[in-house]
Amino acid sequence: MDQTGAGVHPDNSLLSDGPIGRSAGAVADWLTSSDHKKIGRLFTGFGLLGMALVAVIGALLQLEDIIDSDSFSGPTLRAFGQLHHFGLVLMVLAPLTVGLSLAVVPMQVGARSIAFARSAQFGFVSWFLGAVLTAVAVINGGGIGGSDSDMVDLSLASMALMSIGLCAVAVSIATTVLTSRAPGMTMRRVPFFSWSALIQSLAILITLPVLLGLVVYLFVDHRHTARVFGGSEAFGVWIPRFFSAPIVYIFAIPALGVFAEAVPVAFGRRHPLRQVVFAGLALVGIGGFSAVTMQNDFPVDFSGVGADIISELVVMAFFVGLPLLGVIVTLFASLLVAKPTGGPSPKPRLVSPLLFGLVSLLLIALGAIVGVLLQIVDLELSNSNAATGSVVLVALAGALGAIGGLAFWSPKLSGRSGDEKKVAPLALLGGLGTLLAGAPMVLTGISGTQSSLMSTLSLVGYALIVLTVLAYVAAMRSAPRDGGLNPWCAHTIEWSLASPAPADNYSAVPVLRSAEPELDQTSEGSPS
Amino acid sequence: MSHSEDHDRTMSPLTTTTSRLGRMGRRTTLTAIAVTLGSAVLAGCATNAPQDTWKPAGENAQKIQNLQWPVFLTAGVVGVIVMAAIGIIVLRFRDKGQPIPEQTHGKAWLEYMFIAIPAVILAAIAIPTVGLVMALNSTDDTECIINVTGQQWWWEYDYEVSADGTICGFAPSAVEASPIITSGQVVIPANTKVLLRGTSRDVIHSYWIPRLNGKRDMVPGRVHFLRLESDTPGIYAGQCTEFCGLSHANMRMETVVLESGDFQKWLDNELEPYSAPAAGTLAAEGEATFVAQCSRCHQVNGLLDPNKGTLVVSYPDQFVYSGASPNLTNLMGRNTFAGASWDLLTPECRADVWDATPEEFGAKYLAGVTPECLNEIDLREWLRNAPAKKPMYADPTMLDETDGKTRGMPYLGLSEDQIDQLIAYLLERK
Amino acid sequence: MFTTGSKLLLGATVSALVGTLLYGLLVGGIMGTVGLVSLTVGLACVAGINISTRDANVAAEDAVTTSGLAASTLRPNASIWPLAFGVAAAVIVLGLVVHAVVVIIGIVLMLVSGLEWLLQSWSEGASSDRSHNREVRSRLAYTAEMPVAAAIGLGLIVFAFSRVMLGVATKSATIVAFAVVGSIVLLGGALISRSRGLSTPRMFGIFSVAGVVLLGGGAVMGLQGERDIEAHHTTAHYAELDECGTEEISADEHASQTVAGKASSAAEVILDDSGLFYELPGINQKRTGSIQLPRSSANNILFRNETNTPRRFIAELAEIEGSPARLCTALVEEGGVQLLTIHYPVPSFDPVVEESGGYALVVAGVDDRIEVVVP
Amino acid sequence: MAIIERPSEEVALAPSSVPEVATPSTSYGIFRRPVETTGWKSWLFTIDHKKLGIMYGVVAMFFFIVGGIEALLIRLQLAGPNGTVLSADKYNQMFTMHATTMVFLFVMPMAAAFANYFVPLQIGARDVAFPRINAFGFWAFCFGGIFLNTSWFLGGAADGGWFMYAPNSSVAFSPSNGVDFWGLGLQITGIASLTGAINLIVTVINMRAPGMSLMKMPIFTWMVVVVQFLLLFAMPVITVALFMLMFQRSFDATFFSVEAGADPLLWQHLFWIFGHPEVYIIVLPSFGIVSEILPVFSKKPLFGYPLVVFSGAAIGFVGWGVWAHHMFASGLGPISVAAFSVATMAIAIPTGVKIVNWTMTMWGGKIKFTVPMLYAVGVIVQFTIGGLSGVTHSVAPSDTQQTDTYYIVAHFHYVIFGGAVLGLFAGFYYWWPKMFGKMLSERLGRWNFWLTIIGMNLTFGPMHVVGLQGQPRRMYVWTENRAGEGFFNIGFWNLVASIGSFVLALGVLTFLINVVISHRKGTAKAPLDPWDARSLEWITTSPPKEHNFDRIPTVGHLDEFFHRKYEDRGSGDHHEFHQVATGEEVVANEEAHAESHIHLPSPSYWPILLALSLPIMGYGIIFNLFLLFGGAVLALVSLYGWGLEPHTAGDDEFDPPTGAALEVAAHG
Repeated sequence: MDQTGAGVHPDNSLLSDGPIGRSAGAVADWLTSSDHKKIGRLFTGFGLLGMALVAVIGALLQLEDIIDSDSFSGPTLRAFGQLHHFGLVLMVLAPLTVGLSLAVVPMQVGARSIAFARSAQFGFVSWFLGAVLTAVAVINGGGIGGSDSDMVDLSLASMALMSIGLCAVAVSIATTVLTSRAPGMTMRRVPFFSWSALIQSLAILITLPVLLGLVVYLFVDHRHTARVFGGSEAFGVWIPRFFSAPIVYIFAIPALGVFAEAVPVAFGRRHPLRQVVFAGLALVGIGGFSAVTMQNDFPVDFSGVGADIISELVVMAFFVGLPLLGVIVTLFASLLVAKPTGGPSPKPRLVSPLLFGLVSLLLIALGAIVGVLLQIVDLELSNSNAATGSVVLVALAGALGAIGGLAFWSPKLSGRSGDEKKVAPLALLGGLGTLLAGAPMVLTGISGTQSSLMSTLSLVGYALIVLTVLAYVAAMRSAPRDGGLNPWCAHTIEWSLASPAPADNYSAVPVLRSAEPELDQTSEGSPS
Repeated sequence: MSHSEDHDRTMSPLTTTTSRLGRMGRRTTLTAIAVTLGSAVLAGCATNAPQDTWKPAGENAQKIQNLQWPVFLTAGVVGVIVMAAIGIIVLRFRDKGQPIPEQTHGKAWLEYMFIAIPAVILAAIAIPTVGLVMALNSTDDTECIINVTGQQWWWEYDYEVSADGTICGFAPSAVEASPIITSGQVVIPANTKVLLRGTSRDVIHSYWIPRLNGKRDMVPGRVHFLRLESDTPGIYAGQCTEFCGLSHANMRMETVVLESGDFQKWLDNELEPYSAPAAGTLAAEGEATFVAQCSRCHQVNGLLDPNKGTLVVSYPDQFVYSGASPNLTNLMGRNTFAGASWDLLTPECRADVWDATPEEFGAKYLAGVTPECLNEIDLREWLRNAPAKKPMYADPTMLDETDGKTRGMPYLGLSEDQIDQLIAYLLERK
Repeated sequence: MFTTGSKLLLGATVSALVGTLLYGLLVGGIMGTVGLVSLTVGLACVAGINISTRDANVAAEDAVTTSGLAASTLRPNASIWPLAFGVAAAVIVLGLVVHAVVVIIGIVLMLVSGLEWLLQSWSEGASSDRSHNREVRSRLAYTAEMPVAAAIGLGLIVFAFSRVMLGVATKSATIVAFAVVGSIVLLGGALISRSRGLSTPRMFGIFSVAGVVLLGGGAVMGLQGERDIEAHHTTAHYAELDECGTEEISADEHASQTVAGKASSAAEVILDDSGLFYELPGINQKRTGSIQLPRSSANNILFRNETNTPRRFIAELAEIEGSPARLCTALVEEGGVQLLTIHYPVPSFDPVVEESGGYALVVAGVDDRIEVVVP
Repeated sequence: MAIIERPSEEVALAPSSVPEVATPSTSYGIFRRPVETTGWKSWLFTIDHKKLGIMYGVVAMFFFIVGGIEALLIRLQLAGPNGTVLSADKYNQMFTMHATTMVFLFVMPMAAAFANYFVPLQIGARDVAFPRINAFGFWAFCFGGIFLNTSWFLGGAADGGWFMYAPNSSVAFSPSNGVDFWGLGLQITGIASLTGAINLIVTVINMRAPGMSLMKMPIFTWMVVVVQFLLLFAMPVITVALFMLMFQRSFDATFFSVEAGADPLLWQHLFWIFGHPEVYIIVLPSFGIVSEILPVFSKKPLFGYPLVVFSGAAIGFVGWGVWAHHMFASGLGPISVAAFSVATMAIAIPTGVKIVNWTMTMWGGKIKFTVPMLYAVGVIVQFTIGGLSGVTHSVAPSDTQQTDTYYIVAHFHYVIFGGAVLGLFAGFYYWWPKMFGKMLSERLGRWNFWLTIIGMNLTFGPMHVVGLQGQPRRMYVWTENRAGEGFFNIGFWNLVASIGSFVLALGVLTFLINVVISHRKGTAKAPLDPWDARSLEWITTSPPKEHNFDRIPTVGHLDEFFHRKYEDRGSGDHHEFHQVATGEEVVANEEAHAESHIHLPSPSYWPILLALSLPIMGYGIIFNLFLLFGGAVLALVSLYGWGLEPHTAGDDEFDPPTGAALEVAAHG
């Protein structure tokens, strides 16, 4: 990892002598740095690692299905299943999107640092240790229906640790967007991605405290063998809700933001109706409401009484439908850029962020549709593989979106700019992988029959995901460090920074007069 | 004593003029120094100072004397040389308008010489010193062992009975030997190498008979040795020299040296069985008073309780802080009491014993305290109110702080009659 | 009036309100309704605050507000405390499962790192001059930190060193340990003094290694177990338990086989193959029969066992009220020495003493006997 | 750091768009700190080494008088046989407190007074290294001394002798609180000594003027440094011993309980490992003073300066190997006794070197016998007597006859009074014009000197006789039947000694009268360089300004001031010194080149408060544990307040703001 942009703090100079000292100094620097880009990159780095690992676990689970042997013992199977499920959301999607936001948002809003930088730093440590402990606990017999009482407790407590960490980061991000913007950057001028980060942060702040509270109650309940919440069984009843549709959408919001950000860049034009995209992104955040109700299924039973059906439909439409609507609004509102204004219809450059964003958004939409279908009691999908499929689709798609974001901003983060020829196809590869991994589950859920074909497809999908991650990392590692100031001809203020961005971002506070200051430099267009 | 003539010089008057002050100052200084040194030298010639450190009367003290005499002399000579040098400087180098002297920082050869000379002198002193330290500590040729135990504020002695039944090489003529316990005065045979094995019951005390040997601290929990020997019969005075609390000044000791015949008599007398006073005498009443008032702490060997007919054994541990009180079996055989602070003899009788020639001394000492010679004044005062005579922590208000035990003899509230009886009884304890 | 930010929050509030109504009326779960009502109220408050504070929508033209703007805040310095705080949280989590002590450690660590964090943040905000801020911080914190750190550091060293010393089994090994430590210190000193230009990191390294070795050694020794020292089991304790026999009892295993040599004792009692005898220090004479000791004082008697059977030394006292009937040492190995401090309160001719057989020094299992005469 | 300067370079101005969030504030205390330079507050809260030096001197002088009165009472009691002036109990307290007061509350702090005042001046520094610790040290000493002496009114003072041998110091044998007061009081003054030692060592090592190598350092400073190292190593020993005593007495520990198997000799070893270096701690500063004075009035440099330095250091080293010569009669065993006996003789060599070098300094000189010079010569003569009597009891067998007799009392009074106290008086007369700008009267000074010399020889000379005649120390009465007859009878010489002690007291009184008379209004100001002195402290005004030097002098010679006044016009081996400038001219030259930007630390409340907490804790340990906690709280608060307080007061502390403060503020 390079650290030219970070600047070793003089306090660490004691260790900067000799090779051991240097690397020790680098480690110390990464662990103690309050630079939001470093904290963000730590998040995304471990998010990518988690993505590969979770995909491997997913593949193994499918493999087990295919060969249908007892190669895994029951507890191992259970542990893998839960690691896969929790991991997809809290160890893959959450760190990737939150980390990306952390790394990018302050630059985007023209701030010199993240608000509550040390709180964010603590957030990372807390999330990381929580994730490690959760994994350890689940593997050693913790988690839902775990055999080892202590490990069940540990998995609960470390899950709390993770949520505390994510909340701390969310506070930092939301505060940064709300209060640390550069002069001239009114809320209207906030870039789409920062907006999506704000929405996600607020949604996390609505959602995770509920999880935290629940976990604490469960912990006390379980630890001291009270039965207020139902003890060990309640774990399985309550906790998985936080890793299912529609709550899971909120972790994917920044992926939508990446898409919204990439579209105007691809077209090289200003967005004509920013507020609509804003509204669309905001709608997805409503998914978090269902967490507050501590409920994730809002079933609609079409076989029931008419009035009931309507009332059930209304509720379902609000809690599950609106997030889906948000995804769709974001998609179409973003595409407004493509609408010809006088001249010929503009042609987009098919840059990798756009591809990643588009693939991601489409798959999220697919997942969200499945999520809506799950609510229809008549389809009897709610407890089937389709539910898992929906989560897999949304989570992996969101992660792909975040990878797109990483590819987009990598010149500012690491100074590298990936070879488009290598990176752009990965969007399609990843998209295919996600589809193959998730869709078969949905299909088997709908059909109600398990087939080894489907499992094989899933297995291939997971394998493709692993491949995508590895290929992406390899592509970025091999990229030269001369990323260029603004290789994408992007519009927002962060592209005025050097690549990679210096530790304190802006040496002087930037002043904005439009939403697309960088575009102002190149085109004659008037500020919106 | 080459400087004794300095004594004749008068001190310089202080009223001389300023210009003369320097010269007179020199003389005054010289005089003061000469007086000091001279007095140190002359101290050996003083008469009748019972604790004179320069009048050895035993082999050990003599050895010390032989060593310290030349050391004092050397020190005196060195002192005179320094004073003389200062005198010359004061005379020769005062500011008489001479030019500013050379700013010399010293001469190496001179400096080395001034290091070398004292080093040689000290080496010359060191060698015999080390030799004598070793010699004084040799205990191999011991002929007599006496245990001595210090406590606030007196000394207790017990004579060890050796395996062959003798005490200091003397076999008792009439009875089987048993340990003799005494206090205040320790009686040793002349020409015998006596070893004191000393310890303490409470705080650190120091045993010192200046004319017989240097001093040695007696430390609780430890046993220290001190050699005493003399060929001249007589009484040799000493004083506790390690500060041992309130009545440190009143903790004294005397060593009595007796010719072997006299020592044999003393020994036999000490071991004589107890003889109760004749019934109906004042002394017999005194015995009852003693048993009632004194025997809790004071042991009289062989004393039987007149009422019960059982042996009276004192238990001072229960009443006295240090856990012992003087054994009074042969009180009148020694002529001091209360830590050798007061005499049982009247001044005249005391002088008679102390000034006796070595030949006559034995007989005079063995005569003990006769009723005519008894110093009743001090003994009565003592019996009347001991703490008033010798400061002791025997104050009843202090009992709490000392676990209900007194240190030293408490005020007993004896009536004058009781005191009469006790004195009559004690007079027979010989 | 309504900026985009306010609109977001207002919209969220309205949505939450709608959700509350829908959920409350149509689904009716109490928990959920309560949650959504709270959410509505909370969002409404945030939206209200946001509107009233004009939502920080700073205009580019407003030059005055530019200074003092949060956007201009410098990134805070690197800090170890958030890391420590996070680790502390994890320690607490682990401790909840493992052991209460770990929780306490975690809480202490969390308090300390939290305080340090606060302190650092506060000091960095004190002014825009970082060196001045550092001075402020050190002034505030060193007063508490230095003594505490010194105490902890010293405590660790002392503790570790004591563990090492306790872990070493015998007296000779103790000497070896001290010699090793001494020569290491000496060598280190020589090394440091040899090269003048020893760099700070190298010094740091040397001391770190030394510290790690010491603490590691302490930890290892501490885990390995301490040497048992129960020298106090050599006196009245046994006698009260009536355990002054020849057989070995449990306390003997722990007893130290050596005493620090008393420079001066009242007597030395020796048991060899020829029997029991005593020597008075300073008088080189084997003595048997009886020994004369002063009453009412602390008599230190050394016992040396020169036979090859472990032996127990006993001082027979009389049955006197308030004092034990006998004192004894632990079993003394061959060549071992032990000490008894004996206080005789009454003379040996006392009838009580004579009835109970008189004072004596004996060795369990040996017929010889040294009578003690206390005049 | 003594000279507190704000970072001298301007704080780099941030780019114009980087706004300052806040401006640095200079004060973190809650209260306005004291900034007065006149009035009682300026003394109470000062951290100026000169003011503290003077206060050390005044308080030490007070305790000298207290200790002197105790001595006079002792001599009154012993003037005749069976004295009744004091009871045995009071007498024991008296000699215990006399020794304790004289050693810990007079000689040591008086030496500290000189060290405090003159070490920074002699090395060309503006203050000591840690000025506030310096102030704390003084107040700890002051309060410790007062604490110790309040025992007289709270149930009686310590009565175990200044050596406080165990087990006589245990509660059983000394049931009053006196020993507790003694132990705690010495702990408190010990803290003062330790902090002072560290302070002066750091000062001398780090803050010497440019060009002043160690071998160009004035000899007084050298001796002070040796003493501080001795203190640094000796104080922890006595501290440990005193802690053990405190636990023995207050918390039922058994360190010295024989019944629990302890050995009382432990205390003696601990005490004398401290106690013997203490002798050199007491006497070496005076040696330094004498070594300063002799060259000045002989117009010659100190003969064999390096040798005097090294013999001082050698005394400092060997002084650690001779403690057991105080214990020759304690029953150590012949080998130890022989070894310590020889070691003790060895220490006579460096001591002898000093005397010889002093003598040789005067030899061939151009000597003016002023009062300081008289005292310096007095030191040589009187200390020689003390030293030689010391040699007589380095011979261990001889010592067993003399130890714990009045011969020892005579010996160490010749060493301490003749060596240390006369040296201090020499220092008073020599440095008085420097400290106060007024001369002490030479005429009264000569009265003072002769009365003191005659008084001390009359007092302590006879004690040699009395001691060799076998009179032990620490006896509240002596009796006639042990006094002997003839010329050397104990009674006569005791009477002479008692008379002498009053002559001595008269001498000290003369000094006090001299001080009062010299400071009457209207007496002339002292000349700037009244003695034609040689060292750095004279290159400034009298009394020195608050910042000592207008310009930090650059040093090229051992006797810098002399070499600025005199020039060697000789050639080759021939030297001829001619005066080229007067002292006034040298000082004027320095003033003409005064440095600007001198920042001095400001006064503070905290040192005195922290020091005050110590006796409170002491009373707490003795009387009530709640008081102990109260004191501890005060100590903590003071420590924290101290830590928070910046070295230099901010401009807002002054009312109205002063120039100096503004200057500081400009940097802040």
